[in-house]
Amino acid sequence: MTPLLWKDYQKEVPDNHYFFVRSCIRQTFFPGAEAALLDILRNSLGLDVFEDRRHTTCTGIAYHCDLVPLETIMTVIARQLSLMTEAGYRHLLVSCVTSFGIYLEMLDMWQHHPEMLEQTREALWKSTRRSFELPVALVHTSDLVYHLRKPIADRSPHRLVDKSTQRALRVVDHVGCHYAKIFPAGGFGGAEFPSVLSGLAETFGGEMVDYPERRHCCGFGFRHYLLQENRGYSLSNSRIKFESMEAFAPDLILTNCPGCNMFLDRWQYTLAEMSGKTYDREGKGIPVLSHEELAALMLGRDPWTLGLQMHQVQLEPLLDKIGIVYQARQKYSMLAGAASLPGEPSVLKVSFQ
Amino acid sequence: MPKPDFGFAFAPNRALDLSAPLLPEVQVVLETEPSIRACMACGQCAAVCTAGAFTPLAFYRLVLQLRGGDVAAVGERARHCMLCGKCQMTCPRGVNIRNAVLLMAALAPPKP
Amino acid sequence: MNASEYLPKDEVAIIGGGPAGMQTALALSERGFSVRIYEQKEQLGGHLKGWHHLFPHGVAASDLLGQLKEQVLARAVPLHLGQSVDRLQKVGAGWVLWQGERPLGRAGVVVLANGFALFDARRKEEYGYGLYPSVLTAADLEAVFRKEQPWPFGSDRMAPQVGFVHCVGSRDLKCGSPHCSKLCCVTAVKQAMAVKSLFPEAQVYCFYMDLRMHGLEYEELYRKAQVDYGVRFIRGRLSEAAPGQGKRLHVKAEDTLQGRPLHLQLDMLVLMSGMVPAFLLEQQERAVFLKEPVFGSGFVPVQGLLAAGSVVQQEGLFASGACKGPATLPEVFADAAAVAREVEQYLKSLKAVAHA
Amino acid sequence: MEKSAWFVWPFMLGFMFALVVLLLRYLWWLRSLWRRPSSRLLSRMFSKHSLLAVREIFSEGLLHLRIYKRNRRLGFMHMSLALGWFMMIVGGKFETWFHSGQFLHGTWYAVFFRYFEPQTAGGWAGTFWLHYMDLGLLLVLTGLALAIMKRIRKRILGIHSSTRHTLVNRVALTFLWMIFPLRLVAEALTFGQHGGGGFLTGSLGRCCFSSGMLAGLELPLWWAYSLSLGAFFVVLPFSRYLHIPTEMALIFLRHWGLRAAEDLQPEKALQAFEIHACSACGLCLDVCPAIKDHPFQSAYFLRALRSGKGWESLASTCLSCGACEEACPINLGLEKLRTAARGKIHEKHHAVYSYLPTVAPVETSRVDVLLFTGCMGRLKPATTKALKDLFEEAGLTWVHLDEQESICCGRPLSLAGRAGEASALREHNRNLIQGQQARMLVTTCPICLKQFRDDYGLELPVYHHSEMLWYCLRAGRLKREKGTACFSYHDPCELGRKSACYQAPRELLQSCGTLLPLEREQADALCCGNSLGALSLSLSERQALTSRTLKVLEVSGAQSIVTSCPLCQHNLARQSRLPVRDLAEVLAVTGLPEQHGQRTAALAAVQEL
Repeated sequence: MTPLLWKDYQKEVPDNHYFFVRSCIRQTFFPGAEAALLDILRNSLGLDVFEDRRHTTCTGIAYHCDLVPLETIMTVIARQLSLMTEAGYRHLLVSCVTSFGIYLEMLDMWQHHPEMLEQTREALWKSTRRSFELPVALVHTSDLVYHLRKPIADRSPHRLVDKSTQRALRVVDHVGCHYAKIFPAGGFGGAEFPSVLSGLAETFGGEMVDYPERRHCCGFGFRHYLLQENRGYSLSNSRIKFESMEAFAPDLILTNCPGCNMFLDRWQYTLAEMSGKTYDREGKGIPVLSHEELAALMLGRDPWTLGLQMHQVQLEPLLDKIGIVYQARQKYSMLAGAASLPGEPSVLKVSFQ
Repeated sequence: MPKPDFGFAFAPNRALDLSAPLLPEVQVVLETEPSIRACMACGQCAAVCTAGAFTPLAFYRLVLQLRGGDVAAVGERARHCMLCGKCQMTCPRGVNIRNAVLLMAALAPPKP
Repeated sequence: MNASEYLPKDEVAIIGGGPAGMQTALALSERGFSVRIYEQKEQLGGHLKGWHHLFPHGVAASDLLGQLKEQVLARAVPLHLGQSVDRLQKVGAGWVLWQGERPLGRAGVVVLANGFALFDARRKEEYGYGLYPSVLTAADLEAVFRKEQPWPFGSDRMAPQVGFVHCVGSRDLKCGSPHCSKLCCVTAVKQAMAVKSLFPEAQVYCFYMDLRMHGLEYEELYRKAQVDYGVRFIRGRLSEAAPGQGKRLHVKAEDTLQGRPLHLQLDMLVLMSGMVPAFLLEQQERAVFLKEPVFGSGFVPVQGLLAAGSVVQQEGLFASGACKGPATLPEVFADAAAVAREVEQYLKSLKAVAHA
Repeated sequence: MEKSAWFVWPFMLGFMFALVVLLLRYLWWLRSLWRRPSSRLLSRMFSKHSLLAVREIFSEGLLHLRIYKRNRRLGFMHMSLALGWFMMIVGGKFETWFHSGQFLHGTWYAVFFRYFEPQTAGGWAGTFWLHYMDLGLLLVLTGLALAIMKRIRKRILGIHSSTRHTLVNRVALTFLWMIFPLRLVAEALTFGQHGGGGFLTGSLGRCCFSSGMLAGLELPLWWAYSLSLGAFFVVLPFSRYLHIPTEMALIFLRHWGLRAAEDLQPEKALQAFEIHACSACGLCLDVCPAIKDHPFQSAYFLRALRSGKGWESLASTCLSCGACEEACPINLGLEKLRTAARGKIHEKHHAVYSYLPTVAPVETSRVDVLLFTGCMGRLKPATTKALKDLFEEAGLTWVHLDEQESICCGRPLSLAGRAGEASALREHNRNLIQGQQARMLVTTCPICLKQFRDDYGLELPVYHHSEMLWYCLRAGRLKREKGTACFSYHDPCELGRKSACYQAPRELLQSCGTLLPLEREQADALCCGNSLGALSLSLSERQALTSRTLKVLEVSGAQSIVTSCPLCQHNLARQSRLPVRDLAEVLAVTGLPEQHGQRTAALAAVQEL
């Protein structure tokens, strides 16, 4: 009965009219990415994506660290929804996989415990005099990019192919745990057969690699990372993933969660410092891109405007393979004038031109 | 550039990689004392072990670890054995445990 | 005198009056052959006499035995009780049965159905059988169930601690029995459940190496023992039994799944003695000797894969039931039917030759 | 010396060669002593010890009395070869002295004396020397005939197996066998041509070689004699015949107080002499319990050590039962050599016992007996229980030292050649024992017994329980009535051969029943197959040995097999058809009459279940 199962994991994604909420980590570590995504959606594809500047963090990080009680996070989520209701939208577009998981969880809880929903309405009313409606559709930005992959690919001047050899680039994907492991029906392909990233990469002509530890956690794990004593545990988990993908010599790691994007990128540096090992053949590390970064690059956006200089593993080798032309000198020239060059790692190879 | 101190470290991978070939030193042990292969991990050896009353020595676990390639740990642990032979007397599969332990103990790095 | 003419060709002698012997006798008798049973004890039944109830359904052993005996009596199968055959002499196409220097009878075909013996648990001295009264074998426990023997702990004990040791004298090269006796696992489960039903407060432990629940509904029984009866299964071998507090036994074992040694005070320790050959078949050209088994000697060998019970290199000699290796009662009954068919074919082929 | 003497050169060259090589090899072996002479050695050198050594060389090197005691025919063979040759060497010296009046001559002069002086007459004394030399030759020739017979049919000499030789040894053997027949023929021809001679050579010469036609053969025959002698001497230092001079050197070195090293050094000091002193007489073969299955007997083991190849497997499969050492006519330290070899194989093994708990000193009242049952004792609860019952009966107080937890005595490590590693275990047990006040230490395990006695340096006496029970019986503390039971007794290697305890168990058994004589017992007893000495012997090989031992023990009339070692009992009991019990169990069960009845009834009740 496999087809039925697959049907369960197909997701309805509305074509237009979204209320957008941002991701804390993406904002902080990859600030260009969200701007690029909004620019693509609004200007390249002409969608109506509304953003209310009054929205806040979903408190997901604190929630997963057991720092925020359930009532608080429910009220915060309710406030976001009230902003959406106030703006007249019914489709919520979430930029962060953890936030996405939080929204799914709260909606699920309210569905099974209507009294909690009532309590939340009351708490929100008492604290802010606001009321809210539940969203009709809850969509992660990777869902939307996946949904729009064909129009994006049609507009794209590039393909995920080595320009000099015409070899399809090998892509390993990492779908964040909270995307579909908690609520498999909430994402494309569920937890077992995640297709949200692989479908995107294949549309661009890349070759997907189903490596053994594909479904393993990136190692973030919130409280595991956030307490320094536990950080080795986080790192060990990331290492399992890298060891597993190493044999396939991937050209690119594709992620949909900003947290995963950061960990799979930054931990390559840390592991290289600790063990002297990198997981590519040239010692430069495996480039990591999130779905919207990939879409923006494919659509010909400038890498440095996109903020790719914020990545630890340098992306120039990948850009060269795809054949994206970039201004090497522009990489570190910021709005406020040229910044000083970052320090050089002792193992991971980088080049500053 | 000196390596930074991160204040934490990664744990070695716990997964067994059975697709990797047996280490040559493990192969030597198994070929020199082929009866090790007859072990079915029933635990009789560990149950009667004289040293096992004081330290987590258990021959059947040494066999499992040896086959898993955890050579250094096997060698270190095998050195706790007193060679009294009680386990060999009761082993239902007739494993030459004393000889096996002597061979295993030689796998550990030499004593300083 | 031509000996082959003298011998009653169509007569079948069955050695052993246990379930295998009785069932083979019935199957042959139904096919119209004249059959005789030679049983060394004064009563029919073999090991079945000593069992209390049977796995997996808990049928009373005496009921089954009663039914079998009734059928044997109804068929008027001649019984030679208290007669122990120790030598079979080949004369012409048939056999002469001997007890020492005394001929017991003649037959065209002999079916061996002397079954198995239970491993002598005293050979594993470290378990203290014969030394501590609270150490029993599975057969002893059946006798306790049948109220022929008292419980080894006082009647004041409402919550006895009971341990079962699997594979005693099975899968043990040192004891000369490398084979798996295959039904001790389910017997232990059955007995553990029986103990739990008699003493609901009891703590029952099974110490096993592997659990081999090969038969129909055995796995279900195992699950039932775990879930409904709360029997605790511990993967690990017992090292030794020593006197503990009061009348209790102190046992040590290794819990191999936890990788840790464990200690336990027990009121009763039951050893699941394995099935070993009851006799040794020493084949010579014109005679077959049924001898006391020696160290490491095997069960009765049968020819190839297709034969159910034709004994290797002995024309007109068949074997039925557990003398060929550990077998459950249903297996013994199925085997008896197969052996009977083979005996029939053999006798028909003899007739065909005689006519030709 | 008018005659041509060129033919003496092959002998002389060979002899000188052997002498030089021997000297060099011995000096090399003794290099450490050469550099640092021990005062003990020097002081013993010029004392009665040298005389004792000479006596032993006489009794063992020449007369071979120990071989003779074990096997008369074989002993006679060795004796006639060695003594005959010795007689001729000594006699030759005296004869030439007597005839020429001067003592010093070239070595060849005595060897070929008959050629140079065929007609020497010297009255009755001259005749004596002629007959004396012939007697020596006859003795050697008799030995040679026996040796040839042994090669063809060894049963004639009362042995079942003889060593298989390497090529060098066969070459040496051929030359050795040629020497004396050639000498006989050469001398007989010379006497036949020139007259004279003793009862053997003279008579042979007169009857067969007096024809003038044979005169031309005289010189070639002496050439052949000299050549075979010379060739033998050239091969000697590289063949097993090196044992002839080496055995003598070994006897001296031993008497001068040199001891074999604990670790394997096959080219150094006493060990080198021991390894090269083996004549491969084959006595170790016949007594070995594994002779039909494994070629690890000492003769082969020493040969492998000499060649430096293949000794590892021979050392680790051997049972170390001690039967070969017991039989060895030159008392080689074979067990020590074997454990040294095992230690060499496993030199990378380093034990770590830092986990052992420290022994807290205990204040206890004085008891009669400290009981130590050892590792194996834990698997034999019946023995321990029986022994405690017997203590009660004899009115003895005791403390069971290792009732709660036991630590290995260390002997299994020693048997594996890692004696040094066992020091932590010995230390632990020593503390445990010394903390107690007792009259004696009793062990139920002969392996522990040997270790406690030899290596612990304890102040209190150590007994095996069989010895201790025997003392109780003799002191009247235990009383037994002779019953109808018939036993066969298995001598454990570690108790019998290694600890020389044969009498105590026998008298104990005879006190309560009948002890049956066995085909092989006491010092000749077979190993049960479960010895801790063997490291790499497989289970099936062990079980084959056990069945062989059981065949000896299952004599007709025996109702049970009795032994006094937990290992032997465990091993025999699993394979035996007869019940196998420990001595203590037998004694406890066959206790006082009323107890006897109760116990057998109780046992019978349990067995009937």
